[in-house]
Amino acid sequence: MSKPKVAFYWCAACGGCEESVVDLAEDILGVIGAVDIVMWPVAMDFKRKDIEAMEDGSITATLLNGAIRTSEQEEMARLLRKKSQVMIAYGACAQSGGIPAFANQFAREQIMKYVYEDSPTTVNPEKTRPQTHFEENGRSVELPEFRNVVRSLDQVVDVDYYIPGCAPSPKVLKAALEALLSGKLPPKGTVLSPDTATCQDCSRLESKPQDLSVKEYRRVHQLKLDPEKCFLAQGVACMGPGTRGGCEAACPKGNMPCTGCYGPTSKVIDHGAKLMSSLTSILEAKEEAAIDTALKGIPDPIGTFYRYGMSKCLLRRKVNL
Amino acid sequence: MSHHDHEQKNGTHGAEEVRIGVYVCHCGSNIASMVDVEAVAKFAKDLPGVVLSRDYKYMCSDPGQELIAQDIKEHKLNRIVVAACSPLLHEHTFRNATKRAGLNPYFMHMVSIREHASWVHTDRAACTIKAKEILHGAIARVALHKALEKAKVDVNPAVLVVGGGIAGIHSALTLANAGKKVYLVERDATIGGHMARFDKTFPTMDCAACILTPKMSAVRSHPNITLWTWSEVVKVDGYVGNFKVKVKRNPRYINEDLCVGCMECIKACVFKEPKFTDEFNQGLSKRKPVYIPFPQAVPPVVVVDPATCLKLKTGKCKQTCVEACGERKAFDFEQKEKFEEIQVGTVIVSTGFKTVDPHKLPLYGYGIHPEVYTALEIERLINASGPTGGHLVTKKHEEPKSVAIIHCVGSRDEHTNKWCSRVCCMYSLKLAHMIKAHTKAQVYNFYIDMRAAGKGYEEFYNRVLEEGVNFVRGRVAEVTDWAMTPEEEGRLVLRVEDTLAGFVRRIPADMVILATGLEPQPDAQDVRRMFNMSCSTEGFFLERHPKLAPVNTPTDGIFLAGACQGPKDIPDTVAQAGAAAAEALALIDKGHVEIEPNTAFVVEEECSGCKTCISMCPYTAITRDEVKKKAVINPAMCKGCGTCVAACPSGSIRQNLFEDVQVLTEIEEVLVRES
Amino acid sequence: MRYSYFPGCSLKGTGKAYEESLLPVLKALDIEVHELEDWNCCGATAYMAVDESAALKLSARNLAIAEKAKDEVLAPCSACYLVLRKTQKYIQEYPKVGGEVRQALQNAGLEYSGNVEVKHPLDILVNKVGLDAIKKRVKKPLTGLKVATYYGCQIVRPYSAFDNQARPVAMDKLMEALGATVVHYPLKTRCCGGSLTGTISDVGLRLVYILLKEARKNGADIITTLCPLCQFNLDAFQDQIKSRYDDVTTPVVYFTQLMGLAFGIPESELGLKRNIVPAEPALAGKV
Amino acid sequence: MNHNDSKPQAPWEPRILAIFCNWCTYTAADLAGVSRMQYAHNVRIVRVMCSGRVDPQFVLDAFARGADGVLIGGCHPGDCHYIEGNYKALRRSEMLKRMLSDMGIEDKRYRLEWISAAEGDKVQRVINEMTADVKALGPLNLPGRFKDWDKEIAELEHALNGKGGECCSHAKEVSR
Repeated sequence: MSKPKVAFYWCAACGGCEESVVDLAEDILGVIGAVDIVMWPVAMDFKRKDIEAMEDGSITATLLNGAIRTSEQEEMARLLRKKSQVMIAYGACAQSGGIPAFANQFAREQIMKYVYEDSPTTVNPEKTRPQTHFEENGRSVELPEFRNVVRSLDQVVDVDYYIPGCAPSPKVLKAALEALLSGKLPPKGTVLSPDTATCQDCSRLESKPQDLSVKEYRRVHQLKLDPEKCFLAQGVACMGPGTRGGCEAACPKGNMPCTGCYGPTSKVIDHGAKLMSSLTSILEAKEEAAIDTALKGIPDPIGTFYRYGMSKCLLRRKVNL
Repeated sequence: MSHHDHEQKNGTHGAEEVRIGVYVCHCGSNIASMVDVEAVAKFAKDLPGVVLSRDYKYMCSDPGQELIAQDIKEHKLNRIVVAACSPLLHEHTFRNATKRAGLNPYFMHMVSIREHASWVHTDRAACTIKAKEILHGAIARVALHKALEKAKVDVNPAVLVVGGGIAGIHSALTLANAGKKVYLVERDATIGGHMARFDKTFPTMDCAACILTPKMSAVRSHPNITLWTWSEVVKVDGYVGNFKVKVKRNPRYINEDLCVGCMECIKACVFKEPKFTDEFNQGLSKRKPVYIPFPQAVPPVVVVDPATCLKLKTGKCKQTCVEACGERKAFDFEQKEKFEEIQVGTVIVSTGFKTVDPHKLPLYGYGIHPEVYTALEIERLINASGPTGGHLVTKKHEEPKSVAIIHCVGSRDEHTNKWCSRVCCMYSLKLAHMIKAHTKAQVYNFYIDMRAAGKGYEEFYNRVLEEGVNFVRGRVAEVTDWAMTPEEEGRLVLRVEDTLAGFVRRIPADMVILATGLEPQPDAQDVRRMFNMSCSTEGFFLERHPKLAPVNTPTDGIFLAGACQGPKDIPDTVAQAGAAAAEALALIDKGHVEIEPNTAFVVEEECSGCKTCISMCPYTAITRDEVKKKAVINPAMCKGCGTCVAACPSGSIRQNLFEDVQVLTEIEEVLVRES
Repeated sequence: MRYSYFPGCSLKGTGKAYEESLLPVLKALDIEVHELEDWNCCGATAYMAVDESAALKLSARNLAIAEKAKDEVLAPCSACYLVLRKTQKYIQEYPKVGGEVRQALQNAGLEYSGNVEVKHPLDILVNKVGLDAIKKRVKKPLTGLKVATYYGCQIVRPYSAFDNQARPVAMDKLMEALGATVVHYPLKTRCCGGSLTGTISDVGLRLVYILLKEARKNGADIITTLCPLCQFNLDAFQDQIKSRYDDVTTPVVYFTQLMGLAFGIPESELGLKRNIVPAEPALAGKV
Repeated sequence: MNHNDSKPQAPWEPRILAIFCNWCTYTAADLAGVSRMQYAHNVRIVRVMCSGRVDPQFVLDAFARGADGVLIGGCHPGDCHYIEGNYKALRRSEMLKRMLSDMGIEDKRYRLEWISAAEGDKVQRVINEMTADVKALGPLNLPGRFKDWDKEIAELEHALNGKGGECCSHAKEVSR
């Protein structure tokens, strides 16, 4: 019998997720040995028509990374969904929009205008804009539509599982693939990473006082970071307490606070709101002015609390665009 | 809503089919006049899970409650929604009705369509729609309710009374006489507090000692009372019914059980003459390093002052005291401070007050002119067992020809304390009366307002007026020794605007008495923290409710008695001490406390042990299990505010009756527009 | 130590003796003072009573200049001391006043941020230099000289904080440090008559009389004060008082003059000759 | 059940969600009722034990579910029945306000008020003020906006496989 078919695909993302597959190092050989990879943009040259040619459901699993920003990405997502038994949102962008979803704070026109006219490095006196359809002496070119909203994968197609992270750690990926290949699959919709917050894996946790109250938040460049002490105890906003584990506190190990790329735990419906709630609750200040001062160190709340999850914010997008 | 929540929702009622009964109350015409109750009931019928929906004239009436009970049995209802008046009014009524019918009371949810709808609107159509929407929220919510039990916590019958003034003494005795175990902890070497220093008590003028000392010795001899003087509470853990208290017992250098209070050692002390400040007599007399605060002290046991005792200071002393003690061997210079751990169910805090330090008001010349006294000093001077054997004389041992009493020293004063100390007017009258009785002196009272509000107080004021005591209405500007006339020479002069006569007067006096006000104890804030109470802006302990819970504190099982809660005279103090004892007794005799189940709990497998919640809880109900490295909430200490739930960054804390999914569902459904 | 010295009008006029004795005493204690450049009226009494806002602005101008100089201000005259401190307080505590004053200063190209302290020499000497340092400097202790210390009203009330308002003691301690005997004097802070001596002399002179009489009664050889107006009132009308009431003649000198004498600074350099009631007899043999 | 499906109600009336603490503001609302103080009928009150229980998620969810305004009520500072729950509410609220305006929701649509059990009149005043403010701002109608935003994917799906309507979790979500 033939080996299970696996597809990787790359939508609105930096490419790190594609690379992260390679982070499996020698384990990659195990994977390659165990499966037929039918698509892997970063490594192999398969074409869309190859996929279209396949029967529906003939791909065992697709691991799709990146957010859905263009019509083309959306089409590919739908196509792969049709051809796959299991659709996995791979990485923060596919799971919840990721960095690209910051664009949800701007209207399409704002973005276009900046990119093709206003950005300092752009020289475009005719103010030419890309067209979705272009014809010249009988031949026509189609460009994908640039959407108004950046979406997570599950806002476009039905998703079976999520592998979180920016990018997912090899350990998480390996565990997911093993589950997949062994057929021992958790209930649909599960995020394939531990459902407890990162603090649990963080070596700094014990240095966090029981009765922590933060005088004021400060940004990482404003102080010399203690390499052992809990970041919150140093007055640095760390998303660890509200962010799903699985990375083994990689960033804190590198003396940087957690920024929340593994997304919320299963009982949280809005990552940013929850993070904000806990980080502000532990302040010391008791009246408006003092509280505002204490929060000066978080100048961009959206960028801080929704760094990887704008698409999954209950408001989804800046509402008045 | 995200798929996670779908899980949760299904999780909450799982297999069992939800069968909701809905009851819309007319409340006579209170609701029905502004809400189309029939329409609302009809609307509810079609909502998911609803098997029965009625409107009824008076749901809270017996037949109304009976209706619910019957329906539960007949129609196998497992959820009840009542739309009527405010749940704050009748929630318990309908919970009980539900319970009587054998259904867990927390499957009943109540919403107000009276206070929040029919009574505040005039547009019947709009009001009816609002009622429907409120009800919709309740119906969706109740489906997610869970069976809950009130936790019962046994109440340890032992009581801790902190402070051995008249308040502590009275509540301790009341409890002990009721057969309860009492620990009475007093910081001083003797109990009795301020009252033991007084000579007489207003307005009846019975002698303080005569009424207090019997109670003091009763405390000592009572089999149910463990008395620890020279001791302080240093740590309090636990919660109502189960407090764990640590008491520090300072070394007295005397074995209390062996000392019989014969005072031979005091006579024998190497210091032939007393030469150290006698605190009990307000420094108006001297004592020796080994002393007994006052003759009727309880316990009648001497105490050695390490600061002045040669043996303890230098190690070199003939120790004639030990010789005098002889066979009794009560002395123990090796004594160290020791700690006692006790378990009690309730605590009565009666730590008393301090009087204002008149040095704060130099214009009255206290500490500058020797003939300026505090009222408490005069209490000692005029007291038969005091330093002058009860003779009121100046430092030159002359009887004063004129005595001035200045009211409101450190009371009703922007510069010191704004509040009225409540007792000064009356004790000033008392002193005036006694000075009249003891001497031929002219007595002047300088007052702002006379406050004689109490049983027999105004009458006492009149009596003192008739005795010829002078009353000058005006705030004294200064007490000076600057004599303008020969008559003033060598005496003190009070400069005051007589606001009734309307001019400034100079009134000479040989003794000036400052009626110093009452203040919180200097360490009130520490005590407050230790017992998890709060303080008013003045710094006195705050009662739970000024009228309806005057001896309760925000912390269950901890009660207040006496002036630590605010300035109080003896009658009020004793009354409050009795009330506090009764509150404690009520808890003890019930045997257990029931704790509302709307408490928070940690879902262990979801908790990352991040500690965020711990600092959220003002009741220290949340601790960290250092083995599992997870947070744990003690349901008995949790008061159910839910602050930790909202703060938990991973959503691992839930609050019974207010789970995220329950509140969110209610929010979502009340926002669905009905037509 | 370094200070901006704000003499005010008195120390250049009726109170010249105060300046003449203050400066050498400070010098003797190595306290550097620089007269505030282009200072103006402190805004005292009459002006303050007639037009408070204008007075405050006038006063604040001095503070603004002092702030530039970056030294604390030394204001020996009680009135100056009081008004400058009052101005500071008002600017700080009443935003409206503060705004107006700052605006006025701006128009004059000045600014005042509130970072300048106004100090009285007595405060500096007792609390900063310290009595021990002063004792060390004493060459001719004033042994046997019975002194009544008279503070007047403005130095302690209402804006001063360095001494007990009802019963100041700083000058008493200072005099004892100089070897003098301080007599009991309950009228330390009682009114000197102020401008009443000039306007309603019946009242003014009676107040002065009371002060002198009490000093005499308590056996004072001499009264010492720290306020130019007090010194003037107590010193200037003693012959009138003698004729109106009785003979309570007592010399009245500045505390700095007594310090100077104790430090061994020649009498001639301490402005003693300016006294109307000569102090020399009282001092004779004691210094 | 989504109100956008229900026939348009004219004139439009704002929908305000209020979350009141049990001890002060909810009691104050009862007092307003007992004192028969008339106020705008646009508010739906949800009871929690303490303003400290109010999770910012509740506020965002309320907006996402069609609230045009959200009002939180708690005890005055220092008067919290649970000692300091209301301070936590205030801290969250300060940041929430910034986040909401960053997300394009007008300030007047969210309000935190301290209303003691004795201030029935304040309940009346605040609710009337807020209703007027929100009326002036017009509908927020996020469910409607979500639907509009999702048109672009609905269209594509239609083009791709001739099926109209709801394909993805969010489309479903919108139509709950």
